[in-house]
Parts: sequence; structure tokens; C-alpha cells
Amino acid sequence: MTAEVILQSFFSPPTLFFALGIMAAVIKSDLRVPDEAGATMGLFLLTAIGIRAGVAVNETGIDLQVAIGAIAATLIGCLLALAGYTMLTRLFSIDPANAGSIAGHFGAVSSMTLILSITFLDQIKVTYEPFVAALYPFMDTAALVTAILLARRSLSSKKDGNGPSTKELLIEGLTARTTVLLIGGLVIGFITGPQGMARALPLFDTLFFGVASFFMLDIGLVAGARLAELKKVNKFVLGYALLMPVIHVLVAATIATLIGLSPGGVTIFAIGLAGGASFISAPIVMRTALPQANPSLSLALALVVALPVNVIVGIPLAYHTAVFLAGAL
Amino acid sequence: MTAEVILQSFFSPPTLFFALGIMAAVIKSDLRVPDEAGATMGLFLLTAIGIRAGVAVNETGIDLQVAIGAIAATLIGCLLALAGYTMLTRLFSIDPANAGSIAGHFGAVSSMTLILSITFLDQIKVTYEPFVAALYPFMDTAALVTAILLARRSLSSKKDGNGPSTKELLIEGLTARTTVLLIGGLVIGFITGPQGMARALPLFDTLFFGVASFFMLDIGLVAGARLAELKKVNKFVLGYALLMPVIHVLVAATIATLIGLSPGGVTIFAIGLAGGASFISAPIVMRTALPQANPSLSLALALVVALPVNVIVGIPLAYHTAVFLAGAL
Amino acid sequence: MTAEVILQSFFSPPTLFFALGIMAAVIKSDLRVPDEAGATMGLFLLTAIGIRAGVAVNETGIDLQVAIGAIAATLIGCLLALAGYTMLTRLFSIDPANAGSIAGHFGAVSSMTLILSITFLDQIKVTYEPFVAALYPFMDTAALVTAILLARRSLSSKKDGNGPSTKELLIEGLTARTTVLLIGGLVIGFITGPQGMARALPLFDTLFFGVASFFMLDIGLVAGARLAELKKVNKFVLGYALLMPVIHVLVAATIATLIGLSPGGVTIFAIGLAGGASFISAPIVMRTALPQANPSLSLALALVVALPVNVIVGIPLAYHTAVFLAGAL
Amino acid sequence: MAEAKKVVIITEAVIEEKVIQLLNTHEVKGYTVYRSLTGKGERGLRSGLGGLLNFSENVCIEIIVSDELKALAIMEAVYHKFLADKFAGIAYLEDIRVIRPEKF
Amino acid sequence: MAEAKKVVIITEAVIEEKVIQLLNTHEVKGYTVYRSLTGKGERGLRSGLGGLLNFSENVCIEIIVSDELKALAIMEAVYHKFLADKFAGIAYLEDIRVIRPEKF
Amino acid sequence: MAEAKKVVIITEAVIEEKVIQLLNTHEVKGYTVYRSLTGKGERGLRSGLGGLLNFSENVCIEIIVSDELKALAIMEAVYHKFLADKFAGIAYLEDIRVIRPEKF
Ligand SMILES: Nc1ncnc2c1ncn2[C@@H]1O[C@H](COP(=O)(O)O)[C@@H](O)[C@H]1O
Ligand SMILES: Nc1ncnc2c1ncn2[C@@H]1O[C@H](COP(=O)(O)O)[C@@H](O)[C@H]1O
Ligand SMILES: Nc1ncnc2c1ncn2[C@@H]1O[C@H](COP(=O)(O)O)[C@@H](O)[C@H]1O
Ligand code: NA
Ligand code: NA
Ligand code: NA
Repeated sequence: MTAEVILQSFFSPPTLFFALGIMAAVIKSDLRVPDEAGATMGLFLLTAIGIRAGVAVNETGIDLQVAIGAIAATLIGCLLALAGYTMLTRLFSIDPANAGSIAGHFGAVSSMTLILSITFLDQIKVTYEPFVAALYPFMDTAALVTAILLARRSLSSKKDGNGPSTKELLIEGLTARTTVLLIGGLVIGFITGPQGMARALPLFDTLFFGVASFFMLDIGLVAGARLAELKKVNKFVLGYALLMPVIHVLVAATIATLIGLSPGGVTIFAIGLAGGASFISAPIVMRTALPQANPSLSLALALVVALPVNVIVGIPLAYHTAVFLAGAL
Repeated sequence: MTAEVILQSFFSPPTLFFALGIMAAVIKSDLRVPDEAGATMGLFLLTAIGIRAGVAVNETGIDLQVAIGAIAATLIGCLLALAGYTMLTRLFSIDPANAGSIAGHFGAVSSMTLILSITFLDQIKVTYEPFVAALYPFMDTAALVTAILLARRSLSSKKDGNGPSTKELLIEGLTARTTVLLIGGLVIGFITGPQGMARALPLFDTLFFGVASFFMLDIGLVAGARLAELKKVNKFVLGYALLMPVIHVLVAATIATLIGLSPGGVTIFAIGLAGGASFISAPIVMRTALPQANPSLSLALALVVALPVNVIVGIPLAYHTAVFLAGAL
Repeated sequence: MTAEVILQSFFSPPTLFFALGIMAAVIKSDLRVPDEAGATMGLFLLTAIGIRAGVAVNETGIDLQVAIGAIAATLIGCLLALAGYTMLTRLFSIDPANAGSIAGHFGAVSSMTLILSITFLDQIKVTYEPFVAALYPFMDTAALVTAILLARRSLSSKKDGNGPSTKELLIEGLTARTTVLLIGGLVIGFITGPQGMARALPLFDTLFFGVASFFMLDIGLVAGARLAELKKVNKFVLGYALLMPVIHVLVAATIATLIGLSPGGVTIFAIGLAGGASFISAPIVMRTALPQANPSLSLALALVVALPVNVIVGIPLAYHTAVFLAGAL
Repeated sequence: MAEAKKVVIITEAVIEEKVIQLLNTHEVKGYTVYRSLTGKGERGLRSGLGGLLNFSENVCIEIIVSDELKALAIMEAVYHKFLADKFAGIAYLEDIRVIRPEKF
Repeated sequence: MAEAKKVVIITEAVIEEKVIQLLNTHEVKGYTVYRSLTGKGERGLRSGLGGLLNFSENVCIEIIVSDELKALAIMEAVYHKFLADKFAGIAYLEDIRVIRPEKF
Repeated sequence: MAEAKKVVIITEAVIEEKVIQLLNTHEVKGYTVYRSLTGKGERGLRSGLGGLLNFSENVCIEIIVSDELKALAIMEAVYHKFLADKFAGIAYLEDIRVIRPEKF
């Protein structure tokens, strides 16, 4: 059954478009998705996730679980960044700046992985607590801030006061476009409810899967163009990038099950939030917060290693773990 | 009941997206909608309005009312520009260039307000004469040309022959992209009719409301970034911007009712055409026609004052006025 | 009946949007479709054609006809380029570079004409072998490579080794974005089949016709802006551009009927592949492969002469020829 | 290689076409336009307004001419017709060296 | 017409705002920004990453000042604060001639 | 601060990659590319064609080198290989001053 779900995940339109994009880059096709089109698809998908979640929450109502979820997401964000940073500096002797940057990328949330975990559940028709996607900014900001602070503590340059302060980092995380669109969409969907939103759903709901698929073509093109950078990557760090998502998934799935989420909700929490490695917002944050780090390294790990592994193995794995834990705990 | 309709208008997806955009700008989020995406959504919405109107006219047929409507729209455009210009120069002692520019912006048609008045009627399921939206260029061009000519008469610079002539102004108005798309879409929809257009309607009809909502996010971002400019605005002029749309609505609703439009048609005529203040085409026209005017002033008034007031109060007000007049006249 | 089909083709949304675009350019409207929006619509349409074809092939299965079709498409590509080049150099005394460039543009496939031939059959509800659209790269690459090689043989500059080699040309053709998207979409659609693709079809299928229509507005604007270049064109060459598509259609329709395609498949083969003159990919290929040729000349012929003629006359003609041949052969 | 002058004009996108018309009356042999610039000067910050309009964007127009006097004449003309009191913008001149001077 | 200096800074798009803040502390009277450049230098190829982020793009910021010492001070400040060891980028200076020198 | 030369090449977007390949054979240490320019010259107006293709757009490629002879060699090479009779384009040279001359 696991194999079947992995196959289904592999042979789904988003994965295949991702593969097409990588292949087009590898054969040096002149195929390009205009930057503005990619950016717009990204904005649209985040908004749509928020709206869908908001409409669903409007139907089911809010309860204590949302607050508990937010706290759990924040703690996991800190924990994963701390664990990653420690592993990278102690075990693999990576310098503080790069360790902080990589740990931040992997602790932060990958909106693409979030989108794909939702399309996966949609396709296998598994329901989930609609608010889980909205925990994004809690885990994301917690992980980024923790990783940056850890790295700065060890860097002399932290004294030149050139980078942003902790408060600035928090504000940056909470005003980031991903946060604004997800939470904004959620609030709008919640206020209007299914009736008020009905006439907008042909855009935000019906087209969601198709746009997510087509968007993966763009992501694949970008990932394919960076394949070469993998060769330069230290083997240990590569191992970290292959293994870390799995550890993230196991830790997060356990905690999510303990706070009472359904298997669908656990899946999104474990892989959509914790397992993915950010390659859209984290690089920008890290570029100004830890400029000494090599931006190509963390980007290649997140985009070329973690994303494909997560798409093919991580998402079905998270789902099976969630189903298993639901029985076991 | 009025309060209920205002609430409904306020809590509809387009208004909420507008508010989200303003908020994102205020908290200095890095959220941006790519320029090209905003422009494309704008073009799409105008085309869709034209198409929908054309298909509807094809079903209902054309009659004398269209010609009468066009004449009424032209006259109201001239009248509103003249009234605005006189008020601004006489009562508030604004200089001719700025008075002409502001009166032109407010006399011209705001395509966004037009779009929103249509989504409003769609949502409360009120029908309207489909041709009314197509009166756009008549009122728009009449108002712009009148305002510019009035300002130029009082400006010495009118003699240096640098700005466009009256004929050039008329041509500019009739070849403007808004005119071309609205009238073009109308003609295409009319020629093909519901059958011929059937397979294109999933784009032009089903997605209309969703795209209009998402587009308001972009407009909100732009408006939010200009909030600061309000502080510099003279208080009287601010009062003008708050009051003028209401006067426009009352005048236009009365005339529209007299020429026999239904309450839905009157609503679109009064607020979608007359009440809105243009912030897309008027600024470009005025920048070259009256370069002495301060472009930030008129833009801030149209976008940051008139648009929100119209969205929240103006549209439901126009509808109620229309219903009231339909009984009274 | 022919007249009726021509009328139907003429008064369909794509043709009318094309006419609107040309008109907007002629009256010098400020209407522009952002470059990125046009490019994205183009990418989307090609992908959608591929996906639709792939899903259809998944349902019907593959057989020997696909291989025969690919061979026929390649041969016809070579043949049409050879015939065009010979005609242009011998009959009209055009210099080798321009003759090669023009013959290449006309032998290559116009993706827009392909899209329109499909929307045409969709609208008159005629079925076709789904794999035919995917023969695109065979005919396209064969024609471009043949035309370039013929021209180079006669040009001394072929010895300066500056332009691409035959192998490079073949690779360029097979990695071109049109090829990647069409074949890639086809493979993806084939792998996932109707079930796997179901949730993405609201984008790739339902919106196809609407986007194709709106895209024609952009093409019309571009064509309209080039109308003036027609005046500079030699009369004979103009005659070539008017007649050549018809010859292509007749030759290709005959062969397609002989290899056993249905009238729908013959129509797409004859006009969607052979009859159209490329104005998107061919100009880029020719600009670097035969830089001595005048790029405005071939572009004007393909875009301003061949495209409108094909849209209005060529597509219905091809369909009628196909129906006739199906009875005759 | 010969000396030539490059005139650079940075101004509002809405008057791009008018500036080019003026250049044509001076019979320049060529020019290059860079679009979508933002900037700040006496007349405040000029930067895009979402996709709504290009009206608060700047463009940069560069004209290379071999003749210094012609370069100065172009600068003066653009300056007086557009920049002096109406539209935001600046104009400046650079010395450059070109390969085929007769082209400019 | 008077002599003036144009300082040109080509650097990563992510620090555009920070560079402009620094320029403001030097009280420059204006600047112009060209966006979406790509380029290559010591720190490798810098070019867009699809529509995902502007993080590997370059910008070019040009500042015209009448005073050579001020121009040098700006270059030095930008160089030491941003380019010396942290962000990819270069800075250079050109001699130009402007029409209204008091503007710069 | 040291003298350096800036070579500027404005040409058709379709040959951007080929020009850069040529630059690499000259072992330049860096370059910057400005895209989506429009312009006019001997070979007529060059400006975008809708979103269909970048084939009638121009690009501007700037290369800074410390050595004047190398600058001239690059200009000549680009000029003869691409601009002389095949592709639309111009090339010119400017004198500039840079901070870390060994970088260029
Ligand atoms: N000192 C300067 N350096 C560089 N660019 C400038 C400068 N002053 C003005 N500009 C550019 O010229 C435009 C118009 O300037 P202004 O007319 O002074 O507002 C600005 O938006 C900038 O793009
Ligand atoms: N020699 C050069 N000529 C022109 N531009 C350069 C040169 N070197 C660097 N650049 C530009 O400056 C950016 C950063 O350079 P670097 O810090 O050397 O990686 C590059 O991406 C180029 O855009
Ligand atoms: N005199 C000039 N000044 C500025 N740019 C020019 C000039 N002449 C040509 N150009 C630029 O170089 C491109 C090619 O020029 P050409 O080969 O002369 O057609 C033009 O499209 C312009 O962008
Ligand atoms: Na993560
Ligand atoms: Na109005
Ligand atoms: Na063909």
C-alpha cells in the first residue's frame, strides 16, 4: 500500500511537471516561465490555501486546538532549528554562518511542500483540520529567528550591528508575504464563509490543483538549473539534507498526533510545515541576516535535494506515519 | 436593510481583499503583485465586462435607450467636470491646473468602481440593462476633455501649444485601452452571442468574480502605499473628495431614472460610471495634458479617498437611491 | 455550407479578438498586453494541447499510425521547405538567405494556427486522432533544418563557421520550448490518464478556449503594429505568402488522408501543422542561423499575411478538403 | 576609434514618445531606451504603481552623437521643452569613444 | 554646463533599500535605480531564479553629485559597509557634465 | 582609485549568450547585462513583440577591465564577429575610476 501511494504521488501531475521542468533545464531547452508569472502563481496558491482553510474553519468553528497547534508549531520550529544547527556545527564542523543558514532553511516552511501536501490529501480524498496550514508563520518565524540567533552568537560580526535585530527578524517573519496571504486569506475566507465566497471559488478552489501543477514546471526549471551546484556540496551536508526532512517528519508527526490532530492534519503538520525546506522566503531572509553564508549552498540543498525527496517520498511517508501513529498512540 | 446591504458590501471578498492590501502596505509587508499581473487582471476584467454585456445585449436586443443613454452619459460627464472645476476654483481657490486635474479625475470613470458595482449587483442578484457599462467612454471622455479645456482657458501655458489639442484629447479618450476593451468586448459578445461565446465563458464569466476579488488586493497595496500623501492634502479638497461622489451619484441616478433605466441599470450608471473617480486612465491623460498639476494630489484623492468610500458606502447608497427613485419618479 | 463554416470561423471569439487587436493597433490605441502575460498564455496553451492530447491517447491507446504519422510529418517538413526555397530562388529570384528564412518560416509549424485549428474542431464538434498535434516537432524541425541547410549551401558565409551546425540545429529544434511543452504535456497526460488529470482539467481543458481567444488579442496587437511592413514587401513574395499555405494544405491533406487519418486528424495535420507559418519560434532560429536575412520581411509575411488568411480561409478550407478527400480517396 | 558624446536623459515614462519625437526633429541617427527605472530627485520619489499604470516610472534615453555641438543642442532642447518646469527629469553628457564614428 | 561625478553601484537586489538608506545619510539629492540586471563577477553568476525571488538579481544605482569629494565618500561608504566582504557588487565613478549643477 | 575602461555593447537579445561566450574567451573577470531595452539605429526600430519572443529586443552588456588594450581587443572582437554586417548593435568605451583595480 505504501508503494502504491508513493507511485500515486510520483505519477501525479505536480510531480510530473516538476520532472518536466528539471528535464527541460538539463537538456538546455529555451523554455522559461516569465518571472512575473511564477511569482503570481505563487501568490495565488498561497491565497487560495488561506481562503480554502478559512472557509473550512468557518464551517467547522474554532476551538482550543488552534491555540495549542500554534504553540506546538512555534516550539517545533525552535527545536528543529536548534537540532539542525547543533548537528551541522558539532557533527559536520560547518562554520556558524552556513550552519545557521542551512538550519534556518530546513526549519522554515516550504510553501511549495505545503501546497503539494494539500493537493496530495485532496487527491486521495483524506480530510484534515483546515486550520493547520495557517500555522505556517508560527513554525517558520520561530525556526528562522532561532537559527539566526544561534549563528550570530558565534560570529564576531554580530557586534558590528549591521544585520537586523531579533525584533526586526520577528517583524520580518510576521509581515512576510507568505504570512500575509495565508493568514489574510484565512481571515477573509472565515469572514465571508462558503456563501460569501461562493462566486470566487471557481478561481480559488476549482483551479487550485491545475495551477499548482503548472507552477511545479517553473519550480522544476529553477531546480534543474541548479543541479550542477550539488557537485560542490560536502557529502556530509548532503546526507543532512537527505535525512533531516525524515527526522522532521517523525518528530512533528508524533507531536501533532499527541495534540490530537487527525491523520490528515498530522500529515500537513509533519510534512507541509515541518518536513519541507524553504527555498523562497528563507534565502531572502538569510541573505541579509547572515550575509557571510554561501547562498547557493543552502538553496541547492533545499530546492534540489529536499524538495524532490519530499515530493516523492516525504509526503506519502508522512501520511503513512500519521495513519500508523493514529493507531499506535 | 440599508445597513445590511452595506455590511454585505463591506464583507464581500473584493472589499476584504482591498482591506488586506491596504493593511499589508501599512505593516510594510514585502507583498507585491507583479506589475504585469495587475495590468493583465485589469485588461481581463474590462474585456470580461464588455463580453458579458455584449452577450446580454445580443439576447435582449438593442433599442433607442442605448442612444439616449449615450447622450445622457456625455452630458453628465461635461456637467460633472464643469461643476467640479467651478467648485474647486471658486469655493476652495484651487489653482486652475490642479482644479482641472482633480475635476477630471472625479468626472472620469473609475473602471474598478464599475467592476465592483457589477459584482455587487451580481451578488445580490439584481438585473440591469446590459448596455450601461458600455456607456463608459462617453462619460469618461466628456469629463476629461471638459476639465482640461476649462483649465487651459485659464492657464497662460495653453498658448505654448505644448499639450495636446482638443481633437487629440478626444481621440485619446476614444482610443484608450479601457474604451477599446469595453466596446471591443461588447461588440464581440454581441456578434457571437451566447452560443458562439459558450466555450469562452468559463474564463470570461465564471472567473470574473474571483479575479475581481484578487485584483483588489493589488489595488489595496497601491492605495496603502499612498496613504501618507493624504496628510499633505488641503482639508477642503479632502471634503470635496468625500462629498463629490455622493453628489455625482444623486445627479446621475436621477437622470438615469428619468431616461427609464431599471434600478440595477441606474445603480451602475450612478456609481459605476458617475460616482467613481478614475485612478488608472485619468492620471496618465492629465500628466501630459495638464503637466503643471500635482499628480500625487489627484491620485491620492481618487484612490485613497474616493475608492474606499465608494466601495463601502457609495455602491450600496447608489443601489438604495435607485430603488427609492424607481418608486418616487 | 463552406460559406457557413467560413462565417463560423470568422465570427468565432478567437478571430474576432484577433481583429480587435489589429484594429487597436491601427487606431494607435495605448492597449498593450504585457509581454509576460502573452508569453505565459502561449506556454499555457501549448501545455494544454499536449495534456489534452495525452489524456486522449491514454484513452484510445497507441498504434502504428503514430509512427507513420511522425515519418510523414518529417518528410512533409523537408518537402515543403525544399519546394518553398526552390520557388523563391528560381521563380522570384530572392537571395538565398531570405529565401531560406522565408521557406523555413512557412515550412515550420505555427503554434497559433495549431491552437486555432483545434478550437475550430472543438467548436464544430468534430473528433480527431489525439496524437496529431504531437507531430509538431517532427515537421517543424525538419522544415527549419532543411531550409537553413539549403540557404547555407549557397552562401559563402557558411564557411566562416559562425552559425550553428546541422547537429546544433537539430538539437535546437528538439529542445525548443514548443517541443518540450507539447511532448512533455502529452507524456504527462498519457501517464496520468483522465483520472489522474481530472482535478487539473478545469485549468487545462475548461479554460483552453477562453485563453486561446484572449491570446489572439495579443497576437492581433503585434500583427497590427507590423501592417506597415507589408508595403515594403515585393509583390511576388506577397503572392507566395498568400498561396503557399493553400498548397501546403492540399499536399499535406492528401498525404494525411492516404496514411489513414480521419477528417478531423487530416484537418489538424494539413492546416495546424503544414499550413501555418511560424512567427514565434522560426524568427528566433533564423535570426541566429541565417543572420543575413531580413527578419522583418519573413515575420510580416507569416504574421500579417499567412495568419489572417489561415484563420479566415485556411482552417475551414482544410476541413472541407479533408471531408472531400475522405470521400474521394 | 573616435571621440563621441553620449547624452543621457532620465525622465517620466509618460513623455517617452514626446522626447523621441523631439530627438527625431534633431535628426539623431539612433537612441536606446531603458525602461522601468525608479528614482528620486527634486520632485520626490518616482516608482511604479503596481500594474495599474506606468505613470510614475522613469525611463532613461541615451543618444550617441559624434558632434559635441549637436549633443549640447539636444540637451538644451529637451531641457527647455520638458524638464525646466514641467516634468521630472535630468539630462547629462558623457565623453565616450566609438568604433565607427560616421554611424553616430 | 558644469562638471559633475556619477557614482555607479552594481550590487545584489536584496540590499537595494539598505544602500539607499546609506545614501540618504549622505544627503544625496537624487538617485536612479535600474532593476533586474544579471551579471557575473568574483562571486559567480548572478541571475534570476524564476519568479520565486529577486534574490539572485542585481540592481544598478546611479548617483550624480557635483562634488568630487562627496562622490568619493559615498563610494567608500558603500564599499566598506556592503561590498568589501559581504555582498556581491562593484562601485565605480564617471566624469559627466550636467546642465543645472545646483541640482546635484 | 584607479583608471579603468568600461566597454558597452548594445545589441540584439538573441545573441546575448554568444557575445558572453566570446567575452569568456577573452577571460574577462566580470560583466553586467541590462535586458529589455528598445532602441533605434541604422537597422531600424528595435522593440518588443508582445510576449511572443524576445527577438526584437536589445540588451546592453557592460564589461569593466583595467587594461585599455584588453578593452579595445574586446570591442574589436565583438564588433567584427557580430556587429559589422550581421546583427544590429553598437559598441563604445568609457573612462571610469574603480576602487579595487585588481578585480577588473
Ligand atoms: N542626483 C541624481 N542622481 C541620479 N539620478 C537623479 C538625480 N536627481 C534626479 N535623478 C533622476 O531624475 C529623476 C527626476 O528628477 P527630478 O526632476 O529632480 O525629480 C529622478 O526620479 C531620478 O531618477
Ligand atoms: N568586470 C566587471 N564588469 C562589469 N560588471 C561587473 C564586473 N565585475 C562584477 N560586475 C558586476 O558586479 C556584480 C557583482 O560582482 P562580484 O562582487 O565581483 O561578484 C556582478 O554580478 C556583475 O553584475
Ligand atoms: N546613435 C545611437 N545612440 C544610442 N543608441 C544607438 C545609436 N545607434 C544605435 N543605437 C542602439 O544600437 C542598436 C542597434 O543599432 P543599429 O545596428 O545601428 O541598428 C539600436 O537599436 C539602439 O539601441
Ligand atoms: Na521545515
Ligand atoms: Na466619475
Ligand atoms: Na508550416
